[in-house]
Amino acid sequence: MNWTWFHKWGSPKWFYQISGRWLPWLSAAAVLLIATGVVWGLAFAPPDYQQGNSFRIIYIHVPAAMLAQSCYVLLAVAGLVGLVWKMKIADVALQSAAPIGAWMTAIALLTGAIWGKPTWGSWWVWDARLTSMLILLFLYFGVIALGNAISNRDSAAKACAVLALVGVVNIPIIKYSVEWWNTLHQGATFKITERPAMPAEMWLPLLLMVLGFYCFFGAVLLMRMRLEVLKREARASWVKEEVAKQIEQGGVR
Amino acid sequence: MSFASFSEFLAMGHHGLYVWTAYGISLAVLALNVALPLLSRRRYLQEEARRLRRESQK
Amino acid sequence: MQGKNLPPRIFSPAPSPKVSLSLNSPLLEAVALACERDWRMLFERLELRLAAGEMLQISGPNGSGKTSLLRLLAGLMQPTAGDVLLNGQPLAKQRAELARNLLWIGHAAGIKGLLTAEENLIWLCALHQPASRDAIWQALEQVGLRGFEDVPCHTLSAGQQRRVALARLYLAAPPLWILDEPFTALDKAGVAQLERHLAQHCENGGMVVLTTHHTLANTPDGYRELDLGQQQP
Amino acid sequence: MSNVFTLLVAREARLLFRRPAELANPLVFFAIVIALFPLAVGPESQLLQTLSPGLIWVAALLAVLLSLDGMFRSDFEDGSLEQWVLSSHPLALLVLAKVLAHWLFSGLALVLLAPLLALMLGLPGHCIPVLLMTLLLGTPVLSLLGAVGAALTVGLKRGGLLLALLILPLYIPVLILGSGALQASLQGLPVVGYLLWMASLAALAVTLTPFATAAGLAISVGE
Repeated sequence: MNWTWFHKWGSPKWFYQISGRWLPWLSAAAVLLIATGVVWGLAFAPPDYQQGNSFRIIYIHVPAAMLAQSCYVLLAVAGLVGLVWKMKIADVALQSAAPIGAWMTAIALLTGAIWGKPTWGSWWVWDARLTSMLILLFLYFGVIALGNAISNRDSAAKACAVLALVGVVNIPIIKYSVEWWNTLHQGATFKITERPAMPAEMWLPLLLMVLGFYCFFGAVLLMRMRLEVLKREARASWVKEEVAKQIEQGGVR
Repeated sequence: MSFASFSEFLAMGHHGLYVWTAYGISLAVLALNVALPLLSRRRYLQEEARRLRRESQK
Repeated sequence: MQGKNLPPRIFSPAPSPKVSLSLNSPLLEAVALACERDWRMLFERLELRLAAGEMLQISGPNGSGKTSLLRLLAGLMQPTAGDVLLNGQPLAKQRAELARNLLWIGHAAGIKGLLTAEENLIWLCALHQPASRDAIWQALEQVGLRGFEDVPCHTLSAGQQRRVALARLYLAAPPLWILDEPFTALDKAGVAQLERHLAQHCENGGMVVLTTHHTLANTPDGYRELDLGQQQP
Repeated sequence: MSNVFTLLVAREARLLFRRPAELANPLVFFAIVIALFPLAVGPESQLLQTLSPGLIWVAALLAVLLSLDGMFRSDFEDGSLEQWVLSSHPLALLVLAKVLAHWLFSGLALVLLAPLLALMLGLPGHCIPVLLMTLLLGTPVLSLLGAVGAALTVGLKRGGLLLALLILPLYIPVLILGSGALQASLQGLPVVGYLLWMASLAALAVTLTPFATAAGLAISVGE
């Protein structure tokens, strides 16, 4: 049995079938969790005694920021798997996840800026967290731009993998150096996330939102990956059947 | 419920503008993220359908 | 009947008596090789074996994947499907073994215009197989570059620059040569000399894989041609 | 093996000295960028002195970046990289030699030019040793990290801008530490901590980036 052959051609079909079964459940969980979290966070959670109601923005900001960071780690892990074990599905995951991660970073930055206006009095403060987020956005742009610039898709995936690995080693260094820089220059005193002892009715909706965002990420990632698998494996007979079935079902002309 | 009335809920204690824009933009971005793969899937299937028709005519 | 469907293959080689030799112990093998570039399949299910004493000329129209095939065989590129085997083992796992056995001269031969012929060769030898300075001068003499040893290569003609690269074939060289368009820019005498040298290398048990558009006048016994133009599915 | 290393450094040195303009260009660029700042923010010496650590480091960063685009380009175009990849010597070692040569002849010149420009910006003399130390520790990291980006973009038609996009975010720690050290010395604060951090960054870069660069080159050659 030749295992490289197994990895190269065996996995996509398996992935497509399994992911097709997961996708509805993930989507339902995402909608349910995010809807509950939003209503709870907006209407039922008590206001913060210092920031009033503007603190409700953290129910979006924190999950987006967490997701943005873990998504970059996912890029690096997928890159490593793709480089070392030559798993094609990892290449697909890497390139499908990068745009979602960039969007999440953008959400975190935007909500951070909007939160900053009532809290700090200006739209943008060079706060350590926000600055790291901005740099993370640039790192995402780099991966996306490199992937688009290389026409050969195997090379593009490998190049992005190397870049993501270099980036993920750099991220902690960037994070610490930016934090250090921030303390030296006495930045904003309010931190969007650091707050002492949150009561349960404050952090429970946050937990729901975090879980919801992760499910959402999983669902969108699977959607992107499934399409990419169909495109890449267009020659395989099962893909031809699947595409024909989808065309018929969707009534696409 | 931490608000007495619906108008208070909308006002968010003078921070309504910020809270609602943050939530609005974020939910729009989330919706965009769902729409993009769906649209490109649809476009791909259309292309494939056209290609299959072209090939069957030959 | 056949003539109606298939074009006659004028240059198809006569079955060589040495074919059995190639079945014995091929140094280099391609198994179900496929290469896709920019969403276009250049070739698929390509099989080839190369054993001691054989020369393989890869021909085909422009864009048929000749250079890509050479790069796959040299391990510079990864195949879309299939494997390239060296001594029966996948190429990717034995870089050092490949480096010992392979001499690769690509379309761009790795010659720096700012360096002299001698400096270029000293570096290439240090990179691959060590050679003495005398040996390098001798090789340069054999490719007709006597007196040009210490001239910067950008002042040489295109044919002379090609000769600098080809001088590596006259040094203590590994058995497998993969050459992409080695005859480019050479004059008639140079082409004839190189053909003889390649044939001799094969007679001595070496192996050559090359692409070229011209018909070889001087071929060894183990000569074969692979036409990628006719390999289309 | 070490023989190949020294040979490659010598070869690169020879190549650079036969086309000295390529060495000079980043230096001239460095000087021009520094000269632009007083023209943009005004000649007031107190302001320039406060800004000088940041200005010097940003200009140095851009100058190194500019010199990086061509780092592997000619080797890629004339087929040298194919020979490197197929050699029995570890590609990471060859990369390290190449980057070392690049730094010795372009980074080091930058380090030597910097004090002159720093004095023009009004940086006091007692800060010059700190400036030299930070640049000596920081520019190798810039070259090593930049080599990764240069390797990944070498096969692309317009790789220069993309290279900047890929690499500049990764330069941020060096920028923060380098200009931070200078600012500290400007205020008479200790700088040893900064220098130690920069030294460890340099050590990390020397050990890790050659492998990433080698992988990048193999990918670009195999495209």
